[in-house]
Amino acid sequence: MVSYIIRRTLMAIPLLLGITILSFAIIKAAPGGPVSMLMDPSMKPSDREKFEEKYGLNEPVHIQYFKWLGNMAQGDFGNSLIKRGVPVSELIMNRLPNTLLLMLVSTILAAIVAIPFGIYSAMRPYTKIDYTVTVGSFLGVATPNFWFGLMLIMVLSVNLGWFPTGGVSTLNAPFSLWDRIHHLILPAFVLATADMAALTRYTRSSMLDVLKQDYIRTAMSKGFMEKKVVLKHGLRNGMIPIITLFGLMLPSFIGGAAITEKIFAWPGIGSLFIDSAFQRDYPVIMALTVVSAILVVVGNLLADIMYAIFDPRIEY
Amino acid sequence: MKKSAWFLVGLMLVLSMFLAACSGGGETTTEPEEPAEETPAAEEPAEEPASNDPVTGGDLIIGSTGAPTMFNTLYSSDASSSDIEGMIFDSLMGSDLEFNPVTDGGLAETFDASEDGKEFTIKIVENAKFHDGEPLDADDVVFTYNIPLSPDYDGVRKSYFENIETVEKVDQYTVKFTLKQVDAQFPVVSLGFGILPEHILGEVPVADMGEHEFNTKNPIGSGPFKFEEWKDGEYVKVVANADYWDGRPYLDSITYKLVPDANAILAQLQAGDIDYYAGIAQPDVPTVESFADAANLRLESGLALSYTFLGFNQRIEKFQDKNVRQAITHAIDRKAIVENVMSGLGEVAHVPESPLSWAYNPDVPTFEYDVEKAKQMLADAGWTPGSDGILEKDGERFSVEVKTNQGNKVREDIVVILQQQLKEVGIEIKPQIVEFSALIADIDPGVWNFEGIVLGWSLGVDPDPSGIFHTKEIEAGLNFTGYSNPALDELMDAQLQELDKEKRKAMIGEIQAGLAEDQPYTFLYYPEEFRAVPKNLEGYEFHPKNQMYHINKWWLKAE
Amino acid sequence: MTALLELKNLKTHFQRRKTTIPAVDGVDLVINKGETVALVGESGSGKSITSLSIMRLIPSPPGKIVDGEILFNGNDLVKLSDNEMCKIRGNDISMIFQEPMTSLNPVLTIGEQIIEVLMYHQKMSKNAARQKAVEMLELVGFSRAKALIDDYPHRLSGGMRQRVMIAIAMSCNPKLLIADEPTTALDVTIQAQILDLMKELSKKYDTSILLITHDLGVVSEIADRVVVMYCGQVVEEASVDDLFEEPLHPYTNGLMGSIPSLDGDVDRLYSIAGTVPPPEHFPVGCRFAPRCPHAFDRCRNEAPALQRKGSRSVRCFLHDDKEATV
Amino acid sequence: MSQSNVEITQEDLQLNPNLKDKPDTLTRIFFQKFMMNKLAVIGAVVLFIIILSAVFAPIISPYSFEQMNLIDKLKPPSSDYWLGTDRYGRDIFTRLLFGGQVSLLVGFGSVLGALIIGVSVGALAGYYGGIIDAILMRFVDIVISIPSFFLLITIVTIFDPSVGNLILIFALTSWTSTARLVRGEFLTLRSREFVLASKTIGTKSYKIIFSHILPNAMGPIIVSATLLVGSVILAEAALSYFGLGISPPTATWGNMLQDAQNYTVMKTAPWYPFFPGLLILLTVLSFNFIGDGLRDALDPKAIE
Amino acid sequence: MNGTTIEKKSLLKDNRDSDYILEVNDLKKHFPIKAGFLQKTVGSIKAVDGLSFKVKKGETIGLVGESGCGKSTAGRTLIRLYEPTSGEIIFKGRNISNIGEGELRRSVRKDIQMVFQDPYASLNPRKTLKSILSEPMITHNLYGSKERQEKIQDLLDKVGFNPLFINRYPHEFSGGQRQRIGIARALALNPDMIIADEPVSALDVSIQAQIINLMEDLQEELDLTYVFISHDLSVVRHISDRVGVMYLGKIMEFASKKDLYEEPLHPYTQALMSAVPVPKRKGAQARERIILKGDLPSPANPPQGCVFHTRCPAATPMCSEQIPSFKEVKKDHFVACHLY
Repeated sequence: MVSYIIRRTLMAIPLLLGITILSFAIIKAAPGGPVSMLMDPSMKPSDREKFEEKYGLNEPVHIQYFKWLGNMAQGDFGNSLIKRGVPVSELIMNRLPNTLLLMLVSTILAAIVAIPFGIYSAMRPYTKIDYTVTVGSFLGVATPNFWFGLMLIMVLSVNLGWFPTGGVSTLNAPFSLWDRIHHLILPAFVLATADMAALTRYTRSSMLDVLKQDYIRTAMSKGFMEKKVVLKHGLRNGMIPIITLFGLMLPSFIGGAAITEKIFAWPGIGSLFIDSAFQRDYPVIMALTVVSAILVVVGNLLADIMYAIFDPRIEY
Repeated sequence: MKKSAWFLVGLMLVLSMFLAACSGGGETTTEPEEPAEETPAAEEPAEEPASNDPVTGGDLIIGSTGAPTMFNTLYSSDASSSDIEGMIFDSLMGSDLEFNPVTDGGLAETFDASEDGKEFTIKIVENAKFHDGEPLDADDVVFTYNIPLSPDYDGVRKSYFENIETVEKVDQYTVKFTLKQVDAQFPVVSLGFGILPEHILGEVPVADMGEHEFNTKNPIGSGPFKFEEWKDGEYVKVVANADYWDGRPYLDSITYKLVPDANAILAQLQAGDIDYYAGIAQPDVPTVESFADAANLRLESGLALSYTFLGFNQRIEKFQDKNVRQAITHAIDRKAIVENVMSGLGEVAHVPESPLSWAYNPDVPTFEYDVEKAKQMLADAGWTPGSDGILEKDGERFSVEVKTNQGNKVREDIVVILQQQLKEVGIEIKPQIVEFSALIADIDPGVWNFEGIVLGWSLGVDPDPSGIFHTKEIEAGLNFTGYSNPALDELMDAQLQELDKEKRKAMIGEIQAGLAEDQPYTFLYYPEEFRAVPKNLEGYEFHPKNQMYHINKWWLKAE
Repeated sequence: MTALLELKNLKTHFQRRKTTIPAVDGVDLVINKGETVALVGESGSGKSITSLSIMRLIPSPPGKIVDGEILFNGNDLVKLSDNEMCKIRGNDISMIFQEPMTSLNPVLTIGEQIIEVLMYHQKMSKNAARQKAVEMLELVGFSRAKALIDDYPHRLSGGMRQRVMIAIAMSCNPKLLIADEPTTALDVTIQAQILDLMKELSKKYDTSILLITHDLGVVSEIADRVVVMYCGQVVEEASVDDLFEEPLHPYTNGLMGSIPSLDGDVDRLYSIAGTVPPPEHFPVGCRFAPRCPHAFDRCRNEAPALQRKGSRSVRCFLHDDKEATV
Repeated sequence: MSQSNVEITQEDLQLNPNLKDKPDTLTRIFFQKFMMNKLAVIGAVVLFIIILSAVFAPIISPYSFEQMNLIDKLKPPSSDYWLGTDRYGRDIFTRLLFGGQVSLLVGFGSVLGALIIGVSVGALAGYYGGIIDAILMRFVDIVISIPSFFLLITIVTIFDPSVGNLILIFALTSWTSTARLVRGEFLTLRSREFVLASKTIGTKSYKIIFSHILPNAMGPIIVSATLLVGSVILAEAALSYFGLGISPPTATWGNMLQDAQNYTVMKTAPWYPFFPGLLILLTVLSFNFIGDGLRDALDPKAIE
Repeated sequence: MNGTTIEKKSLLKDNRDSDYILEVNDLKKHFPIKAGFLQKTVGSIKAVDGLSFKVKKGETIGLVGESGCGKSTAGRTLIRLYEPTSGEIIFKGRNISNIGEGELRRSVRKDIQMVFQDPYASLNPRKTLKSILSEPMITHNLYGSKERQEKIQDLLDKVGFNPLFINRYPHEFSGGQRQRIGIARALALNPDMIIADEPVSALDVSIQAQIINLMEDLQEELDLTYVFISHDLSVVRHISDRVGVMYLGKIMEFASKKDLYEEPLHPYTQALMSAVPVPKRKGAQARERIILKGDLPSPANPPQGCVFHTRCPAATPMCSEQIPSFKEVKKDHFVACHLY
């Protein structure tokens, strides 16, 4: 297993290279630059050049890339061009936990709701309950996040005062676990709606497949009640593709959360990316791309490992 | 009154532009702006004590859609940073509500200009201390001003110091600035920067100063508030400096809260999670008014020191004709725009200067809304309606792509309304909403990739218009429309050398009239700005350029 | 001989859209204690549905037992509640299936899959069940049962898995083992092993077997009695010797003629014309009539009943007493 | 067909009774299965109405989509303005119809583009396998690994967000799942016996790809395309939230919703955000339902 | 290193006459096992590992063996659906084992056809019978459209299928009917030889007989040569003239039907035969069973020496060391076993 993980990690290197090359090219092709974002309009062209020179922005793109790559290989993502002097790694590390927390909670939330519904739907396909679950889950997909988020804030936070309007914790208040949870609920819920839907559908179809399998019939023939058969024999098999889905969802976390993070003033890396993209803060954009690519790789790897754990047929 | 970072707000470009703009906010902080100049009249502003005795205590949460970048006035260039820098740092000079540079807001105790206008001697207060307890003296001032003079300086503010020949220490509390040439703008433009502690940064090479962690981790100034914490993406917190030389500020702390979504910020305002917010978009004013009472807020308002315009790229042949430009202005119902886009909260503009300015000239040629006249003028210029109703001349359709920056709802709305209005006279407008960086790149010198553009200028306190309309600014400056009028160029050069305020006012008035006649832009309107403040906030004064004006005098009345 | 299981006029119908499909249409069947009965028929004859009906494992909807009785030790299984039926399944009646590769749960160890039955039906402790599971595995021929018990099914070949299935099925000493095509998916050499094992075990535990197969070779190896099904009905029933000696029903006859022999040569195989009709198109009269070389008018219009002929029965007008006298 | 001389004999009928029926064509089977899924049918009907009204927008709509009436700003639904007016006093109903044209065009156009790229890449990789497969799939991995939303934003800033560019951008960012899907289908289908049979006949590769494999892979492709249309419409709305969608005054549901996404509007004129939101919801919902229905109806197992 | 190779001469010695339509010499098909990012080959599955036999024109060669013995791979390699790893396939005097795809299409594809096992999978579900049957002719540009029409009718007639149904889709027919269509398609190009890969094993017994009879009739009528691959010893016995028994990619025994079935020499053949359950009449003497232990070893890692020695009841130490040669122990009766 260890050697498999090492091998997979090595295999990810060309992938990462490809991703960074492509991203670098795209980012550099975008018009504007940090200079135009940062600079005072009264600045002279010579002053701009000085800035660009300092950060190597006037060099040919491929040189810039290799320099960046060289630094990155040594674990140095450089400093932000906008928040000058702040290491990119620090910016990301400040926010990554927030995003991961939000993601984790929303995913768990989604799973807690979706998996039982999905299973139930699969046990009673084409019944009223199944249809209700189906409609409900698709509603989750079809509602634009930004609209839903603001509606919840307006109704639940502003009008009813049940939840805080945003942020990770109450300002100027001592740390309290409940306070953190209280702040998490709404954004996690908004984020979970779409995942919930996808997860319900996947669980349903996966379980539908599994419930048709011979070993389910075998288990039934042993005399177990349907519920036990579904939960003991069906679920573990049905979960295998779902686990893969979790792994694949991991990278979408950063991007998917951007809107929610913005609306709920949640300081995560999604909003950091959006800001950086608009500000052309190249080192931050690139670092986040690398982070997300690594998340992709890690996600796939995790999925595979989980797969191996859940499915004894897979061995590495 | 403490801070002079206020005029820096005006000087800021862009970063905050997107962020604030994205909020659908107004334009106060969202536009490129021009340097300003003012005579160094040291006028004592009236500082009336409030009728009730101020009480100490209370925390204020200020909302912002923009996030700060760093806290060092020599390097940062966005409004949010500036807001916070103003609380942490002291500058030499302050400002009053009429935009006069005054010693009162700053460390300067006296301010003396030499006869030839090239030397300034400033005596600073003797009891100023940095937050770490070290005294602030002339050495710190000299140190601070020598940073941008260094050839290693790579910050964004270099041009503000180019005219300084030397900065010298006269005695422990006196410094002397010597200029290369006479510059009416100097006290305004150059004396508003925060004084940095030499004992901390003295050993740091200037080349490394921009990235030094002092700027982001541990800024130490001498201002009324001490930096406490910056949580990226969440808030910046400052607490009262009990040892402040001008007396402890009344508020215990100020939390500058970052809420990137403008709608969310209104929700937070209503829910009471934010006490103070200055970026209310004009269309949202009635909404905020409606819940202000319940949320314990009141609205402070005043004209903003800015204007919004429709600019024409005068490298394009049809825009080189003054009559065409005037006709376009005739065809635009600016009142309707103010009424509908701004909820009526603004004034129609005719010149590139705010009515708030002492140099504002109300007596200029105006081009009122008159469709028929516009049609006539266009016809006179050779433009005749084509088969689809769009004007044509020599086979060219009168079709203009009008760009504006994405994220600013008001400007997007303006473009849409312009399209509708100009259709009346047979001009086709193709709106194009461009992401901000890309738009800035489009107006970069040498690029000039636009036909028409809707933007706003946030004005400096000095009324000098040459930064935007002088011919010499075409090549590398801010005159991106390529407007050129040699007669006005001369006037613009001359007024900068004129130290007599009245004479200068007359000259600038003449320039304004000329610009109004030439219509290099269609000047659209001056917006009115609204700020939501706690109902019980006392000591607040509306300063168009500085939302944190006199923040050390703010206090919360017990209810 | 006492009947262990008796099917009386069992009808299991399926509902597909608006049509009713009589997959099992009035089957009578008796299995005595200790007896091995083979249920033979081609695909679509309803033999598997019959076995699933006995287990009450018909997917419902769309399937439903609409009529008849399934008497097991005198109790009608059709009338039992789901709960009561659960106590019988895997305990008194157990079943093995055609596809050993897919019949075992891939994510559970072999041991777990045996142990769970023992713990559930026999209320054994985990340790005792494990002990018993090892014994069962040894019984079905695994020498390394102790190691194997913690292994997963995918490590085993098809033949070995079928042995595991048998171990599971036999672990509660069932009175009846239903084996649905247990060797069809296996190679001949493996099939021989499995058949031997089944014979041995049924003898040892006095377990009755209902063997479902389409392979007459297998039938002659193992069965005591044979029931031939066609189109959801029993067409012939006889002891294995009688049947191979003299098949009465033309279908049985045709089936036997269709199989190429391993010993002797025939120039040309006998073949039954046409195909098995799908249930929605069962003919009015004798369901085999359209394919039957001996069919006459009555066959096409009237459905024959299953008639006893001494120790055997047959559903054919050729052997109808009335007809014979004509 | 000229087999008038051939008839179904009585014997044929007796031996093969299923031939009696009028045969179920594939299309009929498909329809029957599809009709069984009630949600899918509802989705199809709703979508049909939406598409029709978008197509005939100029005929149906009472106003022109850019016609402003600044006096009638944010009016609630009335007989003059069936669904009320927006911030410029434009008729929301009219704009929804025209916005539908653009939103649907973007949806369908992008998906068509994504299909063309995805099917080509997937087919090549799946059919030829080996090194071609390895290279193409690594490329797909790369594109997938770049967070798509960031990719969108970055590309949108390079190109201007016009309808055409937006279609291009969505196509360029959403073909990867199709490519993977098609590759998977091709991998299975290329070793299916009917493909082998075709090879033994000597059929050329391109013909095998287009005439044998692709039609059989169409089911999953159509299903995924259907679902993709919905997600593109949503993505356009999300881009609009960042102000990167199609610029006004061209209406799309996305930019209408974004325009209405304003504290003031949501408080004072809640019908404005409601209607574009509802249409996005209905459309995406319909596409999902239809996709679900198609998944069942096009399942090849249903045919065999 | 391989017995079959050594004894090739003996197999080929009798006559290189023209009445052999197909000669297979030491044919191997190894599937690489690939792993890793660069898809490096880390091993191989020796699905077919040294196959040699000859087929006379008009005869039927049976290939029997249990699953995994490589018989289907052998069939597909013969017709070049798989590229042979090594060895020769001489068809009508010409080595077709390594000619290019274009050449193959022009000159060989028409002459060798294949019938597949699964009548459900071997017909494209989205094509009508007509287009399924006309595809071969269109591909090879045979006949005009009218003749094609007639030819299709003729084909259907040959396989006992009512031509009225040519516009219907495969799913409307039963397995037996589809297999007839599969045969008709194989006949469309008037091939000399048909490789039938388990053509009846997916069919019901009664249908199986129909198809076997049909194939025999067609062979007679059209002078076809069959390579008939099956796991069913009885069926192979019925239809074949000569039979090869395969085990782990190799032929263990090859002889005429009579010799092989009446006097099997190889222990594997003997065991195989004895394992088949046979419907027997009352009183028929019970045959003696040889029950083989264990399972088929993995073809990726076949046993040393004789590949069968792990399960062979008669194995000697030598068997695990030396590969037995494939020798003619009686006239036209070849065996690979150290016992002989």
